[in-house]
Amino acid sequence: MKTKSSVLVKIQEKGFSVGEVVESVKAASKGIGAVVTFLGAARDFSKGSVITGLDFEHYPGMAEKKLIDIRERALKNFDIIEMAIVHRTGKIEIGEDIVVIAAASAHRNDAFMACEWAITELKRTTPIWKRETTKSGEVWVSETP
Amino acid sequence: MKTKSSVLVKIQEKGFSVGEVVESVKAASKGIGAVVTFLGAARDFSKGSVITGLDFEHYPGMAEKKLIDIRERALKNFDIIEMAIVHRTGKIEIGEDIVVIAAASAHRNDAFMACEWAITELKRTTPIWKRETTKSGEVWVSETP
Amino acid sequence: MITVRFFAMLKSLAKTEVKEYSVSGPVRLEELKSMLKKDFPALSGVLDSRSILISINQEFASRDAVVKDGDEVGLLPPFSGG
Amino acid sequence: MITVRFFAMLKSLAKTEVKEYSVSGPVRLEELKSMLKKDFPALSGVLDSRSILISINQEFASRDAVVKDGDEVGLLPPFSGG
Repeated sequence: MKTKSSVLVKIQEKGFSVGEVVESVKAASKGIGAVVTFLGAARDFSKGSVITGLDFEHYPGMAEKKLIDIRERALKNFDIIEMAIVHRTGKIEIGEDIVVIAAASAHRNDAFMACEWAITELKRTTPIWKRETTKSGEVWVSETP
Repeated sequence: MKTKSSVLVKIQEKGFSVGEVVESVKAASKGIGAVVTFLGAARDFSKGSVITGLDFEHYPGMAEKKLIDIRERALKNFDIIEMAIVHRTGKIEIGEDIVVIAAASAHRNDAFMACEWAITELKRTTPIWKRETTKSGEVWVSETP
Repeated sequence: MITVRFFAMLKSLAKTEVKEYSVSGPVRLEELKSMLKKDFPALSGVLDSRSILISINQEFASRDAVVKDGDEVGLLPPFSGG
Repeated sequence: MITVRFFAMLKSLAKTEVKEYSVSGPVRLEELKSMLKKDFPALSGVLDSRSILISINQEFASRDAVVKDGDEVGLLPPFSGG
Protein backbone atom coordinates (compact mmCIF):
# COMPACT_ATOMS: atom_id res chain seq x y z
CA MET A 1 0.00 0.00 0.00
CA LYS A 2 2.77 2.45 0.94
CA THR A 3 4.68 1.80 -2.29
CA LYS A 4 1.53 2.26 -4.32
CA SER A 5 0.61 5.49 -2.57
CA SER A 6 4.02 6.96 -3.23
CA VAL A 7 3.60 6.33 -6.94
CA LEU A 8 -0.03 7.45 -7.21
CA VAL A 9 0.04 10.35 -4.74
CA LYS A 10 2.58 13.10 -5.27
CA ILE A 11 3.40 16.72 -4.51
CA GLN A 12 5.93 18.00 -7.01
CA GLU A 13 7.29 21.20 -8.55
CA LYS A 14 7.35 19.94 -12.11
CA GLY A 15 4.31 19.63 -14.34
CA PHE A 16 2.40 16.37 -14.81
CA SER A 17 0.81 14.65 -17.77
CA VAL A 18 -2.94 14.11 -17.38
CA GLY A 19 -2.68 11.19 -19.80
CA GLU A 20 0.02 9.49 -17.73
CA VAL A 21 -1.96 9.95 -14.50
CA VAL A 22 -5.03 8.41 -16.16
CA GLU A 23 -2.88 5.49 -17.38
CA SER A 24 -1.46 5.00 -13.88
CA VAL A 25 -4.93 4.32 -12.47
CA LYS A 26 -6.11 2.33 -15.50
CA ALA A 27 -3.14 0.00 -15.00
CA ALA A 28 -4.68 -1.25 -11.75
CA SER A 29 -7.29 -3.54 -13.35
CA LYS A 30 -8.90 -4.72 -16.57
CA GLY A 31 -12.20 -4.32 -14.73
CA ILE A 32 -12.04 -0.53 -14.96
CA GLY A 33 -14.87 0.86 -17.09
CA ALA A 34 -14.72 4.52 -16.07
CA VAL A 35 -12.06 7.03 -15.12
CA VAL A 36 -13.23 10.44 -13.93
CA THR A 37 -10.54 13.10 -13.78
CA PHE A 38 -10.55 16.51 -12.14
CA LEU A 39 -7.92 18.93 -13.42
CA GLY A 40 -7.41 22.24 -11.65
CA ALA A 41 -5.75 24.97 -13.72
CA ALA A 42 -4.44 28.47 -13.00
CA ARG A 43 -7.11 31.01 -14.05
CA ASP A 44 -6.30 34.56 -15.06
CA PHE A 45 -9.11 36.02 -12.96
CA SER A 46 -10.30 35.35 -9.42
CA LYS A 47 -12.74 37.18 -7.14
CA GLY A 48 -12.63 40.38 -9.16
CA SER A 49 -8.87 40.56 -9.69
CA VAL A 50 -6.67 39.89 -12.69
CA ILE A 51 -4.13 37.21 -11.74
CA THR A 52 -0.73 37.11 -13.40
CA GLY A 53 0.80 34.15 -11.57
CA LEU A 54 0.47 31.73 -8.67
CA ASP A 55 2.87 30.40 -6.07
CA PHE A 56 1.98 27.38 -3.96
CA GLU A 57 3.46 26.46 -0.60
CA HIS A 58 2.80 23.23 1.28
CA TYR A 59 3.67 21.70 4.62
CA PRO A 60 6.21 19.07 3.54
CA GLY A 61 5.39 15.70 5.05
CA MET A 62 1.97 16.64 6.39
CA ALA A 63 0.53 17.61 2.99
CA GLU A 64 1.67 14.31 1.43
CA LYS A 65 0.23 12.43 4.41
CA LYS A 66 -3.15 14.13 3.98
CA LEU A 67 -3.27 13.26 0.26
CA ILE A 68 -2.39 9.61 0.96
CA ASP A 69 -5.13 9.64 3.58
CA ILE A 70 -7.67 11.01 1.07
CA ARG A 71 -6.80 8.24 -1.41
CA GLU A 72 -7.12 5.54 1.26
CA ARG A 73 -10.44 6.87 2.52
CA ALA A 74 -11.73 7.14 -1.06
CA LEU A 75 -10.81 3.48 -1.70
CA LYS A 76 -12.55 2.50 1.52
CA ASN A 77 -15.73 4.57 1.19
CA PHE A 78 -16.47 4.51 -2.53
CA ASP A 79 -16.76 1.58 -4.93
CA ILE A 80 -13.65 2.58 -6.85
CA ILE A 81 -10.68 0.51 -7.97
CA GLU A 82 -7.89 3.11 -7.88
CA MET A 83 -7.21 6.81 -7.31
CA ALA A 84 -4.26 9.05 -8.12
CA ILE A 85 -3.64 12.58 -6.82
CA VAL A 86 -0.85 14.88 -8.01
CA HIS A 87 -0.54 18.47 -6.75
CA ARG A 88 2.10 20.91 -7.91
CA THR A 89 3.93 23.32 -5.65
CA GLY A 90 6.02 26.43 -6.26
CA LYS A 91 5.49 28.93 -9.06
CA ILE A 92 2.70 28.21 -11.58
CA GLU A 93 1.96 30.30 -14.67
CA ILE A 94 -1.55 31.21 -15.82
CA GLY A 95 -3.03 28.36 -17.87
CA GLU A 96 -0.79 25.74 -16.28
CA ASP A 97 -2.11 22.74 -14.38
CA ILE A 98 -2.22 22.80 -10.58
CA VAL A 99 -3.75 19.52 -9.47
CA VAL A 100 -5.12 16.34 -10.98
CA ILE A 101 -7.27 13.68 -9.33
CA ALA A 102 -8.20 10.53 -11.27
CA ALA A 103 -10.72 8.02 -9.90
CA ALA A 104 -11.19 4.66 -11.64
CA SER A 105 -14.17 2.34 -11.15
CA ALA A 106 -16.24 -0.32 -12.88
CA HIS A 107 -19.27 2.02 -13.19
CA ARG A 108 -19.18 5.74 -13.77
CA ASN A 109 -21.29 6.95 -10.84
CA ASP A 110 -18.75 5.72 -8.32
CA ALA A 111 -15.85 7.46 -10.08
CA PHE A 112 -17.76 10.75 -10.36
CA MET A 113 -18.68 10.69 -6.66
CA ALA A 114 -15.20 9.73 -5.45
CA CYS A 115 -13.44 12.32 -7.63
CA GLU A 116 -15.71 15.16 -6.53
CA TRP A 117 -15.39 14.12 -2.90
CA ALA A 118 -11.60 13.92 -3.13
CA ILE A 119 -11.06 17.43 -4.52
CA THR A 120 -13.43 18.87 -1.90
CA GLU A 121 -11.58 16.96 0.83
CA LEU A 122 -8.21 18.08 -0.55
CA LYS A 123 -9.26 21.73 -0.32
CA ARG A 124 -10.60 21.16 3.19
CA THR A 125 -7.82 19.13 4.81
CA THR A 126 -4.54 19.46 2.95
CA PRO A 127 -2.04 22.08 4.16
CA ILE A 128 -1.37 23.77 0.83
CA TRP A 129 -1.52 27.54 0.35
CA LYS A 130 -1.85 29.63 -2.77
CA ARG A 131 -0.34 33.08 -3.25
CA GLU A 132 -1.75 35.10 -6.14
CA THR A 133 0.19 37.78 -7.96
CA THR A 134 -2.11 40.66 -8.93
CA LYS A 135 -1.51 44.23 -10.09
CA SER A 136 -1.64 45.31 -6.46
CA GLY A 137 1.00 42.80 -5.35
CA GLU A 138 1.16 39.30 -3.94
CA VAL A 139 -1.63 38.03 -1.69
CA TRP A 140 -2.12 34.78 0.20
CA VAL A 141 -5.53 33.34 -0.59
CA SER A 142 -7.91 32.24 2.16
CA GLU A 143 -10.60 30.17 0.50
CA THR A 144 -12.34 29.59 3.83
CA PRO A 145 -11.92 32.78 5.87
CA MET B 1 -19.70 27.09 -34.26
CA LYS B 2 -19.76 24.35 -36.90
CA THR B 3 -16.00 24.45 -37.34
CA LYS B 4 -15.45 24.25 -33.62
CA SER B 5 -17.85 21.35 -33.20
CA SER B 6 -16.10 19.37 -35.89
CA VAL B 7 -12.80 19.74 -34.04
CA LEU B 8 -14.14 19.11 -30.53
CA VAL B 9 -16.76 16.46 -31.34
CA LYS B 10 -15.66 13.35 -33.19
CA ILE B 11 -16.53 9.76 -33.93
CA GLN B 12 -13.43 7.92 -35.09
CA GLU B 13 -11.94 4.43 -35.42
CA LYS B 14 -8.51 5.34 -34.14
CA GLY B 15 -7.64 5.87 -30.50
CA PHE B 16 -7.50 9.29 -28.88
CA SER B 17 -5.19 10.95 -26.39
CA VAL B 18 -6.95 12.03 -23.19
CA GLY B 19 -4.24 14.66 -22.70
CA GLU B 20 -4.85 16.15 -26.15
CA VAL B 21 -8.61 16.26 -25.62
CA VAL B 22 -8.09 18.06 -22.30
CA GLU B 23 -5.73 20.53 -24.02
CA SER B 24 -8.30 21.14 -26.77
CA VAL B 25 -10.85 22.42 -24.25
CA LYS B 26 -8.27 24.26 -22.14
CA ALA B 27 -7.24 26.21 -25.25
CA ALA B 28 -10.64 27.95 -25.26
CA SER B 29 -9.87 30.42 -22.46
CA LYS B 30 -7.40 31.49 -19.77
CA GLY B 31 -10.42 31.74 -17.51
CA ILE B 32 -10.68 27.96 -17.20
CA GLY B 33 -10.05 26.79 -13.64
CA ALA B 34 -11.43 23.26 -13.85
CA VAL B 35 -11.60 20.49 -16.44
CA VAL B 36 -13.61 17.40 -15.56
CA THR B 37 -13.06 14.41 -17.81
CA PHE B 38 -15.02 11.20 -18.17
CA LEU B 39 -13.16 8.34 -19.82
CA GLY B 40 -15.03 5.15 -20.70
CA ALA B 41 -12.87 2.06 -21.12
CA ALA B 42 -13.49 -1.52 -22.28
CA ARG B 43 -13.95 -3.75 -19.21
CA ASP B 44 -13.19 -7.46 -19.22
CA PHE B 45 -16.39 -8.34 -17.38
CA SER B 46 -19.99 -7.22 -17.77
CA LYS B 47 -23.27 -8.47 -16.31
CA GLY B 48 -21.81 -11.82 -15.29
CA SER B 49 -19.90 -12.55 -18.49
CA VAL B 50 -16.21 -12.47 -19.36
CA ILE B 51 -15.73 -10.10 -22.30
CA THR B 52 -12.85 -10.61 -24.72
CA GLY B 53 -13.53 -7.74 -27.11
CA LEU B 54 -15.97 -5.04 -28.23
CA ASP B 55 -17.20 -3.83 -31.58
CA PHE B 56 -19.04 -0.52 -31.91
CA GLU B 57 -21.40 0.45 -34.71
CA HIS B 58 -22.94 3.90 -35.16
CA TYR B 59 -25.43 5.59 -37.45
CA PRO B 60 -23.07 7.75 -39.56
CA GLY B 61 -24.29 11.32 -39.71
CA MET B 62 -26.99 10.99 -37.07
CA ALA B 63 -24.60 9.93 -34.30
CA GLU B 64 -22.29 12.89 -35.00
CA LYS B 65 -25.31 15.21 -35.05
CA LYS B 66 -26.47 13.97 -31.66
CA LEU B 67 -23.01 14.51 -30.13
CA ILE B 68 -22.81 18.05 -31.53
CA ASP B 69 -26.27 18.62 -30.09
CA ILE B 70 -25.14 17.41 -26.64
CA ARG B 71 -22.18 19.81 -26.67
CA GLU B 72 -24.37 22.75 -27.71
CA ARG B 73 -27.01 21.99 -25.08
CA ALA B 74 -24.28 21.60 -22.44
CA LEU B 75 -22.84 25.02 -23.35
CA LYS B 76 -26.32 26.53 -23.15
CA ASN B 77 -27.54 24.88 -19.94
CA PHE B 78 -24.45 24.73 -17.75
CA ASP B 79 -21.97 27.44 -16.78
CA ILE B 80 -19.13 25.84 -18.74
CA ILE B 81 -16.67 27.37 -21.18
CA GLU B 82 -16.02 24.44 -23.51
CA MET B 83 -16.77 20.75 -24.03
CA ALA B 84 -15.19 18.06 -26.19
CA ILE B 85 -16.62 14.60 -26.96
CA VAL B 86 -14.76 11.84 -28.79
CA HIS B 87 -16.27 8.36 -29.26
CA ARG B 88 -14.51 5.49 -30.98
CA THR B 89 -16.19 3.05 -33.35
CA GLY B 90 -15.25 -0.35 -34.72
CA LYS B 91 -13.24 -3.01 -32.87
CA ILE B 92 -11.95 -2.14 -29.40
CA GLU B 93 -9.72 -4.36 -27.27
CA ILE B 94 -10.17 -4.87 -23.53
CA GLY B 95 -8.49 -2.04 -21.61
CA GLU B 96 -8.70 0.36 -24.53
CA ASP B 97 -10.53 3.68 -24.37
CA ILE B 98 -14.05 3.98 -25.82
CA VAL B 99 -15.21 7.52 -25.15
CA VAL B 100 -13.93 10.72 -23.58
CA ILE B 101 -15.91 13.80 -22.54
CA ALA B 102 -14.07 16.86 -21.20
CA ALA B 103 -15.95 19.80 -19.68
CA ALA B 104 -14.10 23.02 -18.85
CA SER B 105 -15.38 25.77 -16.56
CA ALA B 106 -14.26 28.49 -14.20
CA HIS B 107 -15.48 26.61 -11.12
CA ARG B 108 -15.44 22.87 -10.63
CA ASN B 109 -19.10 22.23 -9.79
CA ASP B 110 -20.23 23.32 -13.24
CA ALA B 111 -17.72 21.05 -14.99
CA PHE B 112 -18.67 18.04 -12.85
CA MET B 113 -22.38 18.56 -13.53
CA ALA B 114 -21.99 19.13 -17.27
CA CYS B 115 -19.68 16.15 -17.74
CA GLU B 116 -21.96 13.75 -15.87
CA TRP B 117 -25.01 15.07 -17.73
CA ALA B 118 -23.27 14.71 -21.11
CA ILE B 119 -22.28 11.05 -20.70
CA THR B 120 -25.79 10.19 -19.49
CA GLU B 121 -27.28 12.06 -22.44
CA LEU B 122 -24.85 10.36 -24.84
CA LYS B 123 -25.98 6.93 -23.66
CA ARG B 124 -29.63 7.99 -23.93
CA THR B 125 -29.74 9.76 -27.29
CA THR B 126 -26.80 8.79 -29.50
CA PRO B 127 -27.28 5.98 -32.02
CA ILE B 128 -24.22 3.92 -31.13
CA TRP B 129 -24.36 0.20 -30.43
CA LYS B 130 -21.95 -2.13 -28.69
CA ARG B 131 -21.39 -5.78 -29.55
CA GLU B 132 -19.59 -7.82 -26.90
CA THR B 133 -17.54 -10.90 -27.69
CA THR B 134 -17.95 -13.50 -24.95
CA LYS B 135 -17.16 -17.19 -24.68
CA SER B 136 -20.66 -17.94 -25.96
CA GLY B 137 -20.29 -15.73 -29.04
CA GLU B 138 -21.02 -12.16 -30.05
CA VAL B 139 -24.00 -10.34 -28.57
CA TRP B 140 -25.47 -6.89 -29.17
CA VAL B 141 -25.88 -5.08 -25.88
CA SER B 142 -29.17 -3.43 -24.92
CA GLU B 143 -28.43 -1.18 -21.97
CA THR B 144 -32.06 -0.02 -21.84
CA PRO B 145 -34.20 -3.03 -22.74
CA MET C 1 -37.79 5.82 -52.99
CA ILE C 2 -37.80 5.35 -49.21
CA THR C 3 -34.54 4.00 -47.75
CA VAL C 4 -34.85 1.92 -44.58
CA ARG C 5 -31.65 1.38 -42.61
CA PHE C 6 -31.19 -1.42 -40.08
CA PHE C 7 -28.70 -1.26 -37.19
CA ALA C 8 -27.10 -3.62 -34.68
CA MET C 9 -29.28 -6.68 -33.90
CA LEU C 10 -31.93 -5.53 -36.37
CA LYS C 11 -29.31 -5.64 -39.09
CA SER C 12 -28.33 -9.16 -37.97
CA LEU C 13 -31.98 -10.25 -37.97
CA ALA C 14 -32.77 -8.65 -41.34
CA LYS C 15 -29.50 -9.96 -42.78
CA THR C 16 -29.11 -6.66 -44.64
CA GLU C 17 -28.25 -3.05 -43.89
CA VAL C 18 -30.63 -1.31 -46.24
CA LYS C 19 -34.01 -1.93 -47.92
CA GLU C 20 -35.52 0.46 -50.43
CA TYR C 21 -39.20 0.87 -51.21
CA SER C 22 -40.67 2.69 -54.21
CA VAL C 23 -43.74 4.60 -53.12
CA SER C 24 -46.35 6.46 -55.13
CA GLY C 25 -47.25 8.82 -52.25
CA PRO C 26 -46.76 9.44 -48.51
CA VAL C 27 -46.82 6.31 -46.36
CA ARG C 28 -47.62 6.10 -42.64
CA LEU C 29 -44.92 4.48 -40.49
CA GLU C 30 -47.46 1.78 -39.56
CA GLU C 31 -47.86 0.83 -43.23
CA LEU C 32 -44.08 0.81 -43.72
CA LYS C 33 -43.74 -1.53 -40.76
CA SER C 34 -46.28 -3.92 -42.29
CA MET C 35 -44.25 -4.01 -45.49
CA LEU C 36 -41.08 -4.67 -43.49
CA LYS C 37 -42.68 -7.49 -41.50
CA LYS C 38 -43.74 -9.16 -44.74
CA ASP C 39 -40.28 -8.85 -46.30
CA PHE C 40 -38.37 -9.63 -43.08
CA PRO C 41 -40.43 -12.11 -41.03
CA ALA C 42 -37.59 -12.28 -38.45
CA LEU C 43 -38.33 -8.65 -37.51
CA SER C 44 -42.04 -9.27 -36.79
CA GLY C 45 -41.50 -9.83 -33.09
CA VAL C 46 -39.53 -6.64 -32.46
CA LEU C 47 -40.72 -3.89 -34.80
CA ASP C 48 -43.60 -2.92 -32.53
CA SER C 49 -41.47 -2.97 -29.37
CA ARG C 50 -41.44 0.34 -27.56
CA SER C 51 -37.67 -0.02 -27.14
CA ILE C 52 -37.09 0.29 -30.90
CA LEU C 53 -36.83 3.96 -31.85
CA ILE C 54 -37.44 5.19 -35.37
CA SER C 55 -35.67 8.08 -37.09
CA ILE C 56 -36.74 9.93 -40.24
CA ASN C 57 -33.92 11.79 -41.98
CA GLN C 58 -31.75 11.26 -38.89
CA GLU C 59 -34.16 12.84 -36.41
CA PHE C 60 -36.25 10.88 -33.94
CA ALA C 61 -39.80 10.38 -35.25
CA SER C 62 -43.09 9.68 -33.53
CA ARG C 63 -44.95 6.43 -34.22
CA ASP C 64 -47.69 8.18 -36.22
CA ALA C 65 -45.28 10.01 -38.53
CA VAL C 66 -45.62 9.91 -42.29
CA VAL C 67 -42.76 9.02 -44.64
CA LYS C 68 -42.46 10.33 -48.18
CA ASP C 69 -40.37 9.74 -51.27
CA GLY C 70 -36.68 10.50 -50.65
CA ASP C 71 -36.85 9.97 -46.88
CA GLU C 72 -34.34 7.87 -44.93
CA VAL C 73 -35.86 5.78 -42.14
CA GLY C 74 -33.67 4.34 -39.38
CA LEU C 75 -34.71 1.40 -37.21
CA LEU C 76 -32.80 1.93 -33.97
CA PRO C 77 -32.46 -0.71 -31.25
CA PRO C 78 -31.66 0.47 -27.70
CA PHE C 79 -28.40 2.41 -27.71
CA SER C 80 -25.34 1.10 -25.92
CA GLY C 81 -22.65 3.67 -26.60
CA GLY C 82 -20.41 5.26 -24.01
CA MET D 1 12.89 21.67 22.24
CA ILE D 2 9.54 22.48 20.66
CA THR D 3 9.69 23.51 17.00
CA VAL D 4 6.97 25.89 15.80
CA ARG D 5 6.53 26.19 12.03
CA PHE D 6 4.77 29.12 10.33
CA PHE D 7 3.12 28.92 6.93
CA ALA D 8 1.79 31.26 4.24
CA MET D 9 0.64 34.64 5.60
CA LEU D 10 1.69 33.63 9.14
CA LYS D 11 5.23 33.13 7.85
CA SER D 12 5.08 36.57 6.21
CA LEU D 13 3.79 38.15 9.42
CA ALA D 14 6.32 36.36 11.66
CA LYS D 15 9.10 37.06 9.15
CA THR D 16 10.49 33.59 9.85
CA GLU D 17 9.62 29.98 9.07
CA VAL D 18 10.59 28.38 12.35
CA LYS D 19 10.86 29.26 16.03
CA GLU D 20 12.22 26.89 18.64
CA TYR D 21 11.42 26.89 22.36
CA SER D 22 13.31 25.02 25.06
CA VAL D 23 10.85 23.64 27.58
CA SER D 24 11.38 21.98 30.94
CA GLY D 25 8.09 20.02 30.78
CA PRO D 26 4.78 19.70 28.88
CA VAL D 27 3.24 23.00 27.78
CA ARG D 28 -0.42 23.66 27.00
CA LEU D 29 -1.09 25.11 23.52
CA GLU D 30 -2.56 28.19 25.23
CA GLU D 31 0.76 28.83 26.98
CA LEU D 32 2.70 28.31 23.75
CA LYS D 33 0.45 30.83 22.03
CA SER D 34 1.17 33.40 24.74
CA MET D 35 4.91 32.91 24.21
CA LEU D 36 4.41 33.32 20.44
CA LYS D 37 2.38 36.52 20.84
CA LYS D 38 5.15 37.98 22.99
CA ASP D 39 7.88 37.06 20.50
CA PHE D 40 5.82 37.90 17.39
CA PRO D 41 3.49 40.81 18.19
CA ALA D 42 2.30 40.86 14.57
CA LEU D 43 0.66 37.45 15.16
CA SER D 44 -1.39 38.61 18.18
CA GLY D 45 -4.44 39.45 16.14
CA VAL D 46 -4.71 36.11 14.36
CA LEU D 47 -3.41 33.33 16.64
CA ASP D 48 -6.77 32.97 18.43
CA SER D 49 -8.78 33.05 15.21
CA ARG D 50 -10.89 29.93 14.69
CA SER D 51 -9.70 29.84 11.09
CA ILE D 52 -6.11 29.11 12.12
CA LEU D 53 -5.67 25.35 12.59
CA ILE D 54 -2.88 23.89 14.66
CA SER D 55 -1.03 20.65 14.04
CA ILE D 56 1.15 18.68 16.42
CA ASN D 57 3.60 16.32 14.75
CA GLN D 58 1.73 16.84 11.47
CA GLU D 59 -1.70 15.82 12.80
CA PHE D 60 -4.51 18.27 13.53
CA ALA D 61 -4.63 19.11 17.23
CA SER D 62 -7.41 20.39 19.46
CA ARG D 63 -7.06 23.79 21.16
CA ASP D 64 -6.57 22.22 24.60
CA ALA D 65 -3.77 19.88 23.52
CA VAL D 66 -0.45 19.67 25.36
CA VAL D 67 2.93 19.94 23.63
CA LYS D 68 6.06 18.27 24.88
CA ASP D 69 9.78 18.29 24.22
CA GLY D 70 10.56 17.11 20.67
CA ASP D 71 7.14 18.00 19.24
CA GLU D 72 6.66 19.93 16.01
CA VAL D 73 3.81 22.46 16.06
CA GLY D 74 2.36 23.84 12.82
CA LEU D 75 0.40 27.09 12.62
CA LEU D 76 -1.87 26.62 9.61
CA PRO D 77 -3.82 29.44 7.98
CA PRO D 78 -6.91 28.51 5.90
CA PHE D 79 -5.90 26.14 3.10
CA SER D 80 -6.14 27.18 -0.54
CA GLY D 81 -4.83 24.19 -2.46
CA GLY D 82 -6.52 22.54 -5.40
